[in-house]
Amino acid sequence: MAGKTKVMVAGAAALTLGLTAACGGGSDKNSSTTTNGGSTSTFNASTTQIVNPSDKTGGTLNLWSPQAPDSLDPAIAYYAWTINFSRLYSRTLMTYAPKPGKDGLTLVPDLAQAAPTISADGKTYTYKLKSGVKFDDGSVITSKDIKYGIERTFAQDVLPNGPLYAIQDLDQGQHYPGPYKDKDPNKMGLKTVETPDDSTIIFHLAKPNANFPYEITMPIGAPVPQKRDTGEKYALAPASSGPYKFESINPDTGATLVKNPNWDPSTDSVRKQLPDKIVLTVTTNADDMDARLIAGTADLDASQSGVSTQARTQILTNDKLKANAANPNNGFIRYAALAQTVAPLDNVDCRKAIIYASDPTTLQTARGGPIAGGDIATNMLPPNILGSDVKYDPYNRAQGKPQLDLAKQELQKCGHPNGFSTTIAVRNNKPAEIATATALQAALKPAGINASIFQYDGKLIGSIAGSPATVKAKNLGIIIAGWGADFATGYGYLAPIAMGSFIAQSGNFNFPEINDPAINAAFTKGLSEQDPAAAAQDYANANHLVMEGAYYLPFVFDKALNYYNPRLTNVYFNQALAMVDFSQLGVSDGK
Amino acid sequence: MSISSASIGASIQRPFFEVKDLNVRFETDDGIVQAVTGSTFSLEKGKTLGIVGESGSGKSVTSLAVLGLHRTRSNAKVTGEIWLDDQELVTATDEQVRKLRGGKMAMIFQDPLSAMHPYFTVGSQIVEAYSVHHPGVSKKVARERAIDMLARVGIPQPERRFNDYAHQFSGGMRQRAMIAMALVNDPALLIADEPTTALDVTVQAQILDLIRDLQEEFGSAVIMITHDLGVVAELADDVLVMYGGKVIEKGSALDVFRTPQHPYTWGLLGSMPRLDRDVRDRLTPVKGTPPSLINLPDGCAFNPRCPYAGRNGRRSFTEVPVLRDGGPGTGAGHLVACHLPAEDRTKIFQQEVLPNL
Amino acid sequence: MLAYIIRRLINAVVTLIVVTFVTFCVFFLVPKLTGSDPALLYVGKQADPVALAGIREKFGFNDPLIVQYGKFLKGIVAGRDYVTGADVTHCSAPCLGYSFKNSQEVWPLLIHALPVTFSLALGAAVLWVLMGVFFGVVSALRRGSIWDRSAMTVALAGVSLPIYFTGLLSLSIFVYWLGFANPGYTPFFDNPWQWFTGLLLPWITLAFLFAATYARLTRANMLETLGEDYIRTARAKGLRERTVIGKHGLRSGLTPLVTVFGLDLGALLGGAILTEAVYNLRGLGYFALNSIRSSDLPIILGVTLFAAGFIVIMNLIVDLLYGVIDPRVRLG
Amino acid sequence: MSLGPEASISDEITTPTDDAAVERNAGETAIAGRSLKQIAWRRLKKDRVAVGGGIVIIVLIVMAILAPLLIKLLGHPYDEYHNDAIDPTLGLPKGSLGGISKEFILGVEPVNGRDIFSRIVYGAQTTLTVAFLSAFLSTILGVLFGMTAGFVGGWVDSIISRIMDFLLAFPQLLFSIALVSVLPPTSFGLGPRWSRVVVLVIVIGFFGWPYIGRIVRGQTLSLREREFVEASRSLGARSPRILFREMLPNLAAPILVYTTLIIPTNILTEAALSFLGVGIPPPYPSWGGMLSDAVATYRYDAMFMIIPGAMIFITVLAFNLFGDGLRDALDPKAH
Repeated sequence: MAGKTKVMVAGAAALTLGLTAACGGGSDKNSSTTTNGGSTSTFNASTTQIVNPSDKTGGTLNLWSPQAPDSLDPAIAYYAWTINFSRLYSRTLMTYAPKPGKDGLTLVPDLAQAAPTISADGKTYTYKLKSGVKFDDGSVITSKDIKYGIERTFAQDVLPNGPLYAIQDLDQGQHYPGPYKDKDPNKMGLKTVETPDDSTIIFHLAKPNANFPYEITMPIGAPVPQKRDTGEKYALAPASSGPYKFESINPDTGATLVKNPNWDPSTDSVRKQLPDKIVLTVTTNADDMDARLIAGTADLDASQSGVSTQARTQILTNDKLKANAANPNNGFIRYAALAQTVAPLDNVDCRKAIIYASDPTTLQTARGGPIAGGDIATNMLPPNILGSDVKYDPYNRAQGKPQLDLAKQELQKCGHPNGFSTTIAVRNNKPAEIATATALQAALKPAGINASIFQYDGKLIGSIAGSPATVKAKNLGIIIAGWGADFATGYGYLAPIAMGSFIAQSGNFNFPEINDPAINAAFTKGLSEQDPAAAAQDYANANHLVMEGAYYLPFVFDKALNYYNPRLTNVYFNQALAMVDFSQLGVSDGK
Repeated sequence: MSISSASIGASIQRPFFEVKDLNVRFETDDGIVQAVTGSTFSLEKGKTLGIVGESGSGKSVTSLAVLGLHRTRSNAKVTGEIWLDDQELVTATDEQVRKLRGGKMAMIFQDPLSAMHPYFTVGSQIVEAYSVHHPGVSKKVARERAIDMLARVGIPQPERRFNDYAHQFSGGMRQRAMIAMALVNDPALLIADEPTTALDVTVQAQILDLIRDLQEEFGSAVIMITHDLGVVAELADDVLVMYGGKVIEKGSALDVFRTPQHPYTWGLLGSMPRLDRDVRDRLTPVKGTPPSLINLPDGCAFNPRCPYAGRNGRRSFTEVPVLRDGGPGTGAGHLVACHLPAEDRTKIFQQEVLPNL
Repeated sequence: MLAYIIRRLINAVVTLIVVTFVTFCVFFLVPKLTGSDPALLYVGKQADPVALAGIREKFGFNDPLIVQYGKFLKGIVAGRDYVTGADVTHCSAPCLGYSFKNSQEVWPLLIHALPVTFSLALGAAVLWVLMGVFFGVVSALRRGSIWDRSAMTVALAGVSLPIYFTGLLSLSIFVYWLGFANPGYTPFFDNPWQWFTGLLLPWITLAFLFAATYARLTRANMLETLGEDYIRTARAKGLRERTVIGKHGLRSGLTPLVTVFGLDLGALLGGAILTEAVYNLRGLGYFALNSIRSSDLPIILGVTLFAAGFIVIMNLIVDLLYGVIDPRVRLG
Repeated sequence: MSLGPEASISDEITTPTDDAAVERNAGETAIAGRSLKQIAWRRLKKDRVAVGGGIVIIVLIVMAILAPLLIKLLGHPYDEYHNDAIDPTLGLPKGSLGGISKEFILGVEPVNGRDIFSRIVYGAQTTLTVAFLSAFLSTILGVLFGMTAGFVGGWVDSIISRIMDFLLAFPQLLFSIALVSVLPPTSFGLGPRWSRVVVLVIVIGFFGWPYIGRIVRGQTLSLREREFVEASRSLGARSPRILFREMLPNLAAPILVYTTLIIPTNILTEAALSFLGVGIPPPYPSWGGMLSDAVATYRYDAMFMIIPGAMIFITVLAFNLFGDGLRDALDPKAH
């Protein structure tokens, strides 16, 4: 079973394998600069270079977030920013290189001595661990700690909501219940992972999967010492293998990290240990957080979800502030899925009518406009994915206006010349999605398409929009959603939302229930290609087929406008993490 | 006859208490309420004046005017003269009047339950009344005085009752406590506003006896306000009958009861239950309702209810009768405000009213 | 007296049980009626069948409603263990449930939120009582004057203003225009001055609303009291006007306020939802709102119980207090 | 006062179970009958402030009823987007004062450029409908239960009184938010807008009835002992007849006053629920919802906050003024 991709709650975890340099903000040429400690920053500078490079130590890094972390437990952490944050206290076998641009997409050894040895059939991965790497309590990190960490993700009843990659790749029919119900006295009962000695770990896959190294680079691959595991309460005191360890944690209000004395920089070529202390403050007041960022009493929005509307205005209208901001593409597309199980959207022309009738600009504005929302999306592959082509615009959306005459023609073709009625399903906890739903509703009206809006509890997406039966029963013809891949390959991004084998009875994300043999074949072919460029061609092909089938109405290639305190050092946008890399940050004034 | 009204006998010496041409009016959103118009009377020490009338006739307003209790109401306007022991009260300062209140002149209110503060003990309220007029007196002395007063008005176990609240007293006891509070400073003028209305008959008699005894003991002048002529008959030396804010008949108790002059007074007498009357006889109440003080009837205020109003042509409906001597057959100082000729009144009373009383 | 208190306490407990039962029923039945599964709320979007079964077992969602409710009640008294296989999560008494969203027991979570709501409510209460009583009394004494009219106009405007509007207005004026710091909560013992300054704006905004009501109420009560016979008696005794108003008038004019104040404070202690929402204060009300938005039932139940508890307790206190301040009231 | 959003639970109107004013008032009504109505009407007409409030209320009602016409004359459809009126980068209205112009007389909403004027007008529809109907529901329930409790007495009275106490001890706003948020968006065969209106009416109306119920119960208790009731009972009248023919007319004045005074509270509650995101669903306008939307932009587009806020304020104030005037007019003791 292929990697399950997620609809992000907060931001993106776009782990890019490809070679494309996703360079955001290309449309915003400006000359605003700011000077800090001799180096200069310009708008979007951090997306292409390291801003304020420095090795100065000391001080406190003040991270703020308008949203609590989903969990600090590595088995659960799935928000893009908590994955990024976890790198401060959790190491994995491999991790992303701390470099701007496409270099940041490559995996470099972390706990492992080197890249894994892969068997000829591509099914066995063998990693050798560095020696002398310790947890914060001084105990040595062994391969069993890594295996135990992976086993924990199997205990879905105790630790739900985390990535399921380990189960999908490694269970292989064992029905391993997780370590808490493991009959093995050492709790090492997962058969597909071997730890012949303390420094070797071997993974046996059922079939080749080039994504596997990336999957266990997520925090699920972090070591967890069994003797310190407290089940679901582990999130309140996770062990540290990284440069920082927790001094205190309150899941709702934040956490304080201090230097981990047992972290040895000579074993870690990736992370820095510059500030003495890192404080994560969870606030309920996003406006206050933005005000603090601008005032300099907060350093960075850890959620990287973009500043609020008011601060956006303030930043964009002030060149000085703008110089410390960036809006890179975050690998998400916001779109409406057109469910072909719901009449009359079973008819491709009716779906096309919706696409033509929609107003690209109002949808873009509803998402936050060109800078904070994103560029008008023209197709279903985001720009940072190999095979994407933003110029591919089959429905002529980039010009920004609705095309009512074309919509009417399509309606004629589909046998509803006077329009029809349908329902827009939207999560009630996403103001921007609700805004796009109402914008779409308003745009469809002149074409005679009467859409009513159905709001549902966002937490129930898996059983409402994600349940084909519910979609059909409630006539949810149009489903507003957003998508960011865990792995930014064409397969990783598009297959879960366009390939027939991904249709599930609950938790489905292939909302339109696309099961087109031609599309399925394109994905299968792409997965088997050894040459990335050839694979990219297959995915481009799949993208074309998806667009021709009018299953999706893309809104924007998502962007988020973020601001950082000019005193921060080593600020850069990591394309794999899809945000500023926290592990490199320091403060220039030592406070 | 003890009436020494200022209109008769221009003595240089003022009576102990005298009210001259008292007017009280209130401005309300619904119009001007002319509560008392041109009220004039006087009273000597040791004597009792009964003021009789229905509710809204101005009797209570008059007594409150005497105590200066309209001063706190911004919409009240009081004119005329009020003399107490050679001191004029209408023009006196607030502070002067306040010092007299509760001291030289005191008042017993109608409903002692609502007239006593529910949250303070009865004793403390009496102490308060004493202390304010005896600054410098210790709490202990004040307390002893209060207990002494409670004992004198006939409250058993005064020491214990001192700490009770008004609601813990029975009706009669409460009225006694009220009287104790009024008398605690030996007032020279005591105004009792319907002191027995809320009480049952046996207690009524006890309270009246008490007031009479205390008056003899303290030698106070007493104004007894009531709508009950029986009470007046029992206590009063002089009687004042008020209607629609005006004095309509005034005279010694003896005269007013023997030869009442005003048809309204006849009505009042007719509505008074008497022990010597046959129970089968029906009481004859005064027909109709009291007039609105905002909108008094033209002419004689009593005309809508007066069975004899038509006897003078339109006069009763156009001309306000003045208070003047009752004419032949009445005692000295017996005054009445009625358009009926004196002879007619005598005749009507003798022939039509008296037999039914 | 003791018997009375015991009887009232029993009453209070019964009320709280009914409150929880109603809340419990609604939030367990409504998802059933609308065809969704409470277990889904815990596992989130993945809806993994293993996880779902585990959650159902753990929470006892398979039990009948009354059994679930019984377990909930028992948890409050004796604590509760959530068991799946060998994994046991203990929730010690008083256990209001366990929020699996962030792996925390509800009770300490709410206790943690209490100081914020307490600070907000009590600080505002002091302000509004002082302001309300002052303006109410002065208006009553100068009835019809310019002072009275303007105070009552402001008060009427005050009761007509929604707090989320005044809150936003105050923020735009004081924080964004005049540049005061954004309101926020600092624990009193961490820094009393910050505690004070951080809550000043919420206090004033909240107090303004209540002060308006209290001014109207005080004025009405005082006017009624000043018209009472015993005030006339007090004057007739020759008491100074100061004593008449200050002692006899206030004593009975303000006594009814005790009831209202008790109820208002009780309601507010359960969470000043709107104020906390506008100023982003993390009190009980904020918690409640958040848990409602994320359908975190254990917390919703907990906050409802807390809120009802405060109202019931304040009611009891008010009644007991009345027995002391109003001699006419006999408890028993 | 219903679930008065974070307002004092008891304004003057909640105390009067034992308020002499009302008792006397009812007594007056009993005696004076029709004439009190005339007196009250005369007083009300003289009360300029109350008349002002009444006029504002009438204007609002007319505005709500004529909404489609007004929009045709002065505005744009409430759900029509006007992208050209919005600065695309910032999402804020072009021009000063939130885009107020001849075209858009109250400006446009940020982000989508919808006509604020038409959204205010349509918002009045929902606000007034919810406020009136929920007050009506509270009154019906309150009168029904209050009169039953007061008239029948005994265990019926204790049960109803207990229920009223219980409801008053209930964290109502909290519960309403929770309840409304879990209810399905469409029900009763109505569209999303009106089905939510019905839900709001039921929730607000339901939590409001104990306030009226307590007052009516107290009134009924005192009326029950009055002569005219005794008289009709002794003449053999049956209970329902006594209740509806003899007592109800005498309760009319206080019921009218408290119904009027519960309306502004209901407006505030409806707006609060909309503000907290459980009111009328988009794209249908509601004042509270607009205020809630304004939270995102009020520093740079203050008008979008001020206009709906001021509308709520003016409407509530008008009802309060009118209600106060009505109470004063019907309560002779106030003078």
